[in-house]
Amino acid sequence: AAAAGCGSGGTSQTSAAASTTAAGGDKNIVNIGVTDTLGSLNPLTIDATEINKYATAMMFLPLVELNSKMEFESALADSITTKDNKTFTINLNKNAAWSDGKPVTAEDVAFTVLRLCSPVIANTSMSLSALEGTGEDGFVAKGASSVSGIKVIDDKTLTFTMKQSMALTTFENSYARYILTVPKHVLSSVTEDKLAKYGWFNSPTVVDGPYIATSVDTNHYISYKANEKYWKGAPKISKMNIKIVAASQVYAGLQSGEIDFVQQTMAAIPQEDYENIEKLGNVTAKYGDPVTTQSLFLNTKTIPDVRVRQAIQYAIDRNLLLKNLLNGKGEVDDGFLTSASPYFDKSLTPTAYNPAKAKELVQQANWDSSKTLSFYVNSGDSTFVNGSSVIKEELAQIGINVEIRTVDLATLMSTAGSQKFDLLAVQYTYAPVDLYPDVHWLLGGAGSWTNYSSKTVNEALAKTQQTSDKAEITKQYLTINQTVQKDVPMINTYAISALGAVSKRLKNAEPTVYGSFTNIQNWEIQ
Amino acid sequence: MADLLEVQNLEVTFAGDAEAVRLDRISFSVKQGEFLCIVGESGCGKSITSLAVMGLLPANGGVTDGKILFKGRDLLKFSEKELDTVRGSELTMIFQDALTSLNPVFTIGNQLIESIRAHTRMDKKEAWEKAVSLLEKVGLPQPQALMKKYPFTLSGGMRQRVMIAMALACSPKLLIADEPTTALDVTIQAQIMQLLQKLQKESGMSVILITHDIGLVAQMADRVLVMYAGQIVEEAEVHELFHKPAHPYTQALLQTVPTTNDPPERVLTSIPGTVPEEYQNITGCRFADRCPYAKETCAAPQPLYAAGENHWARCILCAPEEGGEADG
Amino acid sequence: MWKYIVKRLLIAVPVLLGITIIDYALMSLAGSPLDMVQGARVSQQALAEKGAALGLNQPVVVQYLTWLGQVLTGNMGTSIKSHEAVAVMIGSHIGPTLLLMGVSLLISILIAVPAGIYSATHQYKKGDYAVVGLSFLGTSIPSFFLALILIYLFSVKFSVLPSGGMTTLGAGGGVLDVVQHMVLPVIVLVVGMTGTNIRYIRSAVLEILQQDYLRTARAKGIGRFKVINKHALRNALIPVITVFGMQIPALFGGAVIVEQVFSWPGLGLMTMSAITARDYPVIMGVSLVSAVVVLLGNLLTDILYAAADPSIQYQ
Amino acid sequence: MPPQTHLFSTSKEGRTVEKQKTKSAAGESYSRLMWKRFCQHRVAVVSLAVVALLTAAAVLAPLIAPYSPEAMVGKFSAAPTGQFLLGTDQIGRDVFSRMLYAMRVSLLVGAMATVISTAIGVILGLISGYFGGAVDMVIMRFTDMVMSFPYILLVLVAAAIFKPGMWNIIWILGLVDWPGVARLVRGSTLSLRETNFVKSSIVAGMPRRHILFSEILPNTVAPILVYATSVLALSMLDEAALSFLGMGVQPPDASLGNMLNGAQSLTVLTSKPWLWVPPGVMIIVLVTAINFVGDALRDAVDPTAAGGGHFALKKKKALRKAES
Amino acid sequence: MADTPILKVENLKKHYPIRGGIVTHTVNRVKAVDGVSFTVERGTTLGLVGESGCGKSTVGRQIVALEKPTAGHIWFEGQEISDLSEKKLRPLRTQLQMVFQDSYSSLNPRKRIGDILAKPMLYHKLITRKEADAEVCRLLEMVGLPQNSRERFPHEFSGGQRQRICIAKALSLRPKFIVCDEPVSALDVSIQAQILNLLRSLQKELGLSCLFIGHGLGAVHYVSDRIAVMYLGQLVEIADADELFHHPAHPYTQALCAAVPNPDPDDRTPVSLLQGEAAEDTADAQRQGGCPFAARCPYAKTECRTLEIKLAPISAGSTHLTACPFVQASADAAGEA
Ligand SMILES: Nc1ncnc2c1ncn2[C@@H]1O[C@H](COP(=O)(O)OP(=O)(O)OP(=O)(O)O)[C@@H](O)[C@H]1O
Ligand SMILES: Nc1ncnc2c1ncn2[C@@H]1O[C@H](COP(=O)(O)OP(=O)(O)OP(=O)(O)O)[C@@H](O)[C@H]1O
Ligand SMILES: [Mg+2]
Ligand SMILES: [Mg+2]
Repeated sequence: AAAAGCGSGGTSQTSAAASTTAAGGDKNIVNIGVTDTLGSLNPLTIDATEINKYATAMMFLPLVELNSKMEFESALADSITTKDNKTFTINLNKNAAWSDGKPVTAEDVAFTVLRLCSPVIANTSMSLSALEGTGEDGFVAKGASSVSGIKVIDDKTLTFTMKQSMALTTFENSYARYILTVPKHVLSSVTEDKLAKYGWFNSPTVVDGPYIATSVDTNHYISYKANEKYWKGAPKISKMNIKIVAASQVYAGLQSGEIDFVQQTMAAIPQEDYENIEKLGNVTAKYGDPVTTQSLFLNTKTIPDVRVRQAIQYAIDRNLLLKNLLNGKGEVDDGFLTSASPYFDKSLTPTAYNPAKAKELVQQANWDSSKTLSFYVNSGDSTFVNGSSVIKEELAQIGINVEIRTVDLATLMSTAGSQKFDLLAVQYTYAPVDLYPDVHWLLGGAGSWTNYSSKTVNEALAKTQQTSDKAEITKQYLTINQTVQKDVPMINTYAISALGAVSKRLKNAEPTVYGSFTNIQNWEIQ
Repeated sequence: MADLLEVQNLEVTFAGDAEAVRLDRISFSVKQGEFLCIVGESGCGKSITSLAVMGLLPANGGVTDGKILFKGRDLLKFSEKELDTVRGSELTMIFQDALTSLNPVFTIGNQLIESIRAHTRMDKKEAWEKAVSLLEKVGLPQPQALMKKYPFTLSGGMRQRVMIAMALACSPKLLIADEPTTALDVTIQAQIMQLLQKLQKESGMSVILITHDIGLVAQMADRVLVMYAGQIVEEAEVHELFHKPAHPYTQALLQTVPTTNDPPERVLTSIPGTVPEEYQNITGCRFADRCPYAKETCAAPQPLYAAGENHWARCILCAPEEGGEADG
Repeated sequence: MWKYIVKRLLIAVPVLLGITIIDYALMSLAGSPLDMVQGARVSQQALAEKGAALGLNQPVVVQYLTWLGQVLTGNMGTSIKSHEAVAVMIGSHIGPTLLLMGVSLLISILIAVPAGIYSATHQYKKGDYAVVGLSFLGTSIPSFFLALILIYLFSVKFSVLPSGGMTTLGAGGGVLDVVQHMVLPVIVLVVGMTGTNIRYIRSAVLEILQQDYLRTARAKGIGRFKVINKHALRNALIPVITVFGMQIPALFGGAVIVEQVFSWPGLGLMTMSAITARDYPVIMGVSLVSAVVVLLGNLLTDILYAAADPSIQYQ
Repeated sequence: MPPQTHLFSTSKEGRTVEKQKTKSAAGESYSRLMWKRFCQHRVAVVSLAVVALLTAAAVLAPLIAPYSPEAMVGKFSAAPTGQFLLGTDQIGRDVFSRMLYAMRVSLLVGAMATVISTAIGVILGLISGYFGGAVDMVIMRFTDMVMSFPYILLVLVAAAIFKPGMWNIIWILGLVDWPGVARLVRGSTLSLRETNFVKSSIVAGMPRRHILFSEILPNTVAPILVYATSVLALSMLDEAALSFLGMGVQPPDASLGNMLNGAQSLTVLTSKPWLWVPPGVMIIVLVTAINFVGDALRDAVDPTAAGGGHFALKKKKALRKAES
Repeated sequence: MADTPILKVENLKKHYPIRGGIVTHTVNRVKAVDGVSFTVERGTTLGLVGESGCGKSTVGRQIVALEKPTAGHIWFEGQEISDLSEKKLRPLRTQLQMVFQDSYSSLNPRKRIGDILAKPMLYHKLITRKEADAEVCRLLEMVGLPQNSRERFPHEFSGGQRQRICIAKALSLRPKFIVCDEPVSALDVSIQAQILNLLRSLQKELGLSCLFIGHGLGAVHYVSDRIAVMYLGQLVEIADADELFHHPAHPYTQALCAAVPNPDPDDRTPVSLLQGEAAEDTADAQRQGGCPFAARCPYAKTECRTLEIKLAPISAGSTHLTACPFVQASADAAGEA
């Protein structure tokens, strides 16, 4: 089978090239394949999805961006500093300029933040409620002309002041990465109620990023042309497309040359195809850092006995899942961290598979074996749908009955939010550099997904926000993970090393979990 | 008069739920200008005979033996193409149900012209005029307007007359009319029968009229075939048949018809029982089990015996050696 | 005839209303669009305010009436997810869907009519069995599966056709380009539809072949060709129109899977993602438009019907 | 009233009736006749045998299947061997055993969905056709509405309201497929309402429920049966489509649809055929066979369809030969 | 009691609406039956003839209350039945029965003869379950069918046998009045005679009263005491059976009698034909009022199209009624002379 895979890869490489030319294709076009749909290209209605962020950031740069080494790299801002973990000073790049030649100024950033806080636009995903001057809902008063937490110091400098202390990485990761500055001089005349649905963003006239969208279909594709005036240098590739395709088609697209670039977090290639994509002659496959985990949440309200939760953790042979379902491309950890995170501490050994122990715990807890736990799984994640069957079997071994319910992601999310589950698994990416918001949200006591709350965890979490010392933060997260390992409100089933791929005709492009596109202007076709 | 049509030993077989010989070696002939009537009960094979002559048997049926000589040529040996040169021109047919026999989506004119042009070299205009004159000939009012109408706008009688006009389009030598008036009122029936008679007289064509109605036979026929259960049981000239019916079935048939002149005390003779459905399995006389004169010898196959001049009957009572006579 | 059309349109109004009411009721049971927005950085207060702004805190009846009022003024609302006007979204996606389905339907009928007629006129012969067998086979292959096989063969193995999309992005497009992209999805749809169509047409023609008027036509001696191709075919037009009419709803909603597999920029995928995002305005908009198209399709069928069958009068 | 004397000779009557009796004894009852006609379609008979065989295999799955369908008994994604006749799936379950159980689920889904939609359709169709007027109008408009619903919306909503699972799918398909049946039954009822036996029941003063369920309903059974076969076949395909959209039968239960859906990757397609060929072939075979059965059933039920032509032609040729 | 006719029909009308328009409403009416009056005396049979579509069956259907009349009255044994509710009608239902033309569709093909016959009797509690079998056998014997017919299905019988079953079914409820709507038209001549004989004997033996609707004039004559002739929804003539055929008074009746082919090959006198088609003129005739037959009548005068037409005795005191005023007048004149 392997030989056959190679052979077909080889033949298709030549013919793929032929078909590209046959279709009259401009060779200077690059197609990025993604498998998720887009919300919009409006930075002011930005939501939490990766595709939305990256697609928009092609045109409107964030303040900073993570690079492939998980360090923050300047985008618009040269630097972000804080002295008290409360006030953050941002220095914009001196050369940063809009495509119409006007410089990008602190006013632009302040304007953008003001609009992000607008109750009229009502962006709920990008809540700025931590920012001084906003309400609990993260909005300023209707018609406000400034946010008190934002101070424009000069043309290229401004400060953000927070209500409470916040770690610099949290600020950078949750805010600086997601505030995509828009041109005030173009948009200040547009009223707020029009701004959310402003069609201009689908083919903007003024951008500060490397590409300009020319046509958009949020469910199918985005076409860009190069911003010749890009202040970091004109992109070498004149046309760029983001193509939204079915997951099963990524492999076909790569092989036929219809897709040139696949980034790990924007496309979910079916696990089965990994091996074959690696074998393709025309693309380079690259596994990303294991940032995305298959997190299994346990509802501590419906499974209150910690022994049962522990038993579940013992009963699942995670290495078996990793080896067989992921072909070993990933890792097994406990808690929220993976080796991709700078705060990862190797000293925490993952709970080992121990069905005997699990059985014992179940017995100790006097578990009622006639009870059936509901286990919600994302129907779109075919790998874990299989994995869930394995888990069901393993739990049955220790006397816990589970009923699997596969639902679409939206239903899964609303089930999670309403805590109408006993077990629920979903792929969850904890930003390796800043886990605070997610952990805070997931273990935030009654009403959080897990209904779990622990003093130790809460204290440790708070401490992470008061320092910028890496060692200190690492220590606090270790505490959290140890507690989680013991109390088991969630199980990290496995962390996935997702596959990305890039066509061999592309130079300077490399699919990485973070920072794939920071140098997009340097991508080149050989 | 020469025989225009001569049917010899025609056998028709159907396949289906039950394999069945529905026509059992029928022989008869039609002379030039003759008016032949075929009578018999429902299901005895009258329509099958006419369809076989036309080469229009349903898909699951076929002629399995015999000859159909039309003007001396065996129609059974004709290919479908050759048949088409005869059908509709020299040999035409009117069907029982005029309601369903006209194509509902074409105008009367269209269907008439099609018939005309299928066998002549007329151009459209000539054909149109010919069609109009045909409609006139069959006594339909306002033929020009009628040409543009669709069949469903016409009454049953009018439709039947259109059918006749269509059949007459190419001056046929032989017209087969299969119960053309069964679905119509007596008053309309009378109109159509007079029309048929008139046209026959004018053109000298031969007509085969298939009917249930003894009254019609008496009024129209020159010669009569009586069919029963897939066989011809009696054949005679019309006066001969009505005055000296030889076959018990024919006798009964003539007795069963109530008329408006019947005296109140008249009691109809009814033939008990029904026509056997799977009659092909009966070896002997097929009427025997309903026949008041049935005897043992009826179980043997019966040929047609001569019962008079040009008068034949398939009954052992007419057999010469028996010499027996119908005593009823 | 105009009177008839007006009358039919008037009858369609309550049906449309009914459809939208039931749609709305069903949808409100499916959950709130805001459930999907939940996340670590989301403020609950902001969500509540957004809910209020969208009117989600009001009784369903009120929400429905508000929506209806909007629609009556020609405003179908804005998508909750993409903030685009629903009318614009539908407008830009309906074309590709209609193109794909229209072409498939057309090809399917072009295949099914002769195949059905052939099959009917050769009833119970080998050719008939072959046609019927193939048509059953066609209907029985799950479309996503066939799609995958076709992509493997034509895009991956032989690299002759693109595996998805409607145009080569950024390459200017052109008719030929669209045609190339259409081939595979059209094949999948045609294979699925044609089987059913052939069966309908076959049985319709079989029935017509038994009609007395065909016997009359044969008795005229006009030849088998004319009998079949004029008399039978003209009458078969009526059932063909019925088949056509029956497929109109499918024309609209039936291609979700095919559109998804082939990333066809049509309504299917858009509706699908609107549904998963519980994007009410879009779902309602699509439902409304699809209901309108279905009802118009029915009307069109009836008009064609009357055109084909002179005995049907507009009443 | 004393028994009457008659004008007919009873002895002769008796003779005819004797014949009638032998005829009916020879197997001419309606169902026998239908069966006979059905048997003339050889493909259909073979199809029926196939369906019966597969159904039996599905029903007897617990006895036939070598392994439990949910047990992970072998290596993951291993090719067929003597031990695992059709290989193992992505998590080491026996594909053959799973396929047997999958057929069970798929057939059950098809059958139950058909039962539900038929029941709804029959009742609405009967009421609509018999009472006519406003009732008919309302029901038919409602039918129109259901027919023009976006199918996927219904499915998703149902998935949100009910627990996902097999019964959910059965209900969804059942609730979506009935309009066809309703129209069919309505049509038959409309014409049956005008038949003399219904009229004579009215004249005899029989109650309405008798007329609806005892006079009209039995006469619509045959067309319903024919229609039901196509619904059965379609439901199985619909279940597969739902599986594709992730709303099918829930794992670890297997259905043909979700087994096939599990093979939704080009890699599986090209290098692990044992994962898709068995369910794929099975679904095609089942659907095709059921369709063939339905088609033959239609020919057998419909007296206007010329029965057994193929057979007939052969016989005719043989007859011709015998003659010459 | 003895002198109340078993059935009296007065000015019976049935207009069927033709629906249309944008908002569906009645745009026109078919006057299927338009003012028909007659009586049927106890123990007698009234024949009803006329061309197809003239409204004969509609009259029959209204008598057995399958349809409500648009106007007019029907008295059954002195009781008005035309406006009874279905509930009040039910006990009367058994007394008024109908035999339909098409015997095949008159029997539910999915039920055994035994069931078909027994069910209504059981429902009306005329018999108990135990008696059912015996009663069914008795009925079958009465119409000349063997007892084993009980277990068979309708399609196993020939047309004539089926018609007998229909008659047995009608008789099973012990009716006093039977409407026979062309019971023999669909049958073969030889079978027709069987059924006609059966009907006649049953009439005599059971003292049944009958409305016999028929096409075949001979058959109607054979079973009827009196005969009514109908044309386009109206009665044009009514008289004793022999009288009607021997002395047809109305021009339409005359044409009808003349059109019947005479089963005597020696007597081939061409009949004078009626012109035109009734169906075409229906609408016109009904719109204009006057004599419905005027358009086709060879003797029509201008006043025929406007005159109010009424059935009247052909001569004073005669039981022969006709609707043609000129015939009435001439007969009167002849009578006086
Ligand atoms: N297509 C067919 N398949 C099988 N049997 C047939 C077919 N057509 C006719 N028959 C049988 O052939 C016999 C003769 O039929 P035919 O139509 O000739 O009768 P007929 O004398 O014309 O009767 P009618 O007076 O009712 O028209 C009947 O018993 C009939 O059942
Ligand atoms: N339900 C109905 N709706 C509309 N018109 C009807 C209806 N029933 C009968 N008619 C019309 O009423 C007229 C009389 O019909 P009816 O059936 O009483 O005639 P008939 O004398 O019994 O004819 P036939 O001899 O053909 O049975 C016909 O023109 C018919 O078209
Ligand atoms: Mg016939
Ligand atoms: Mg009638």
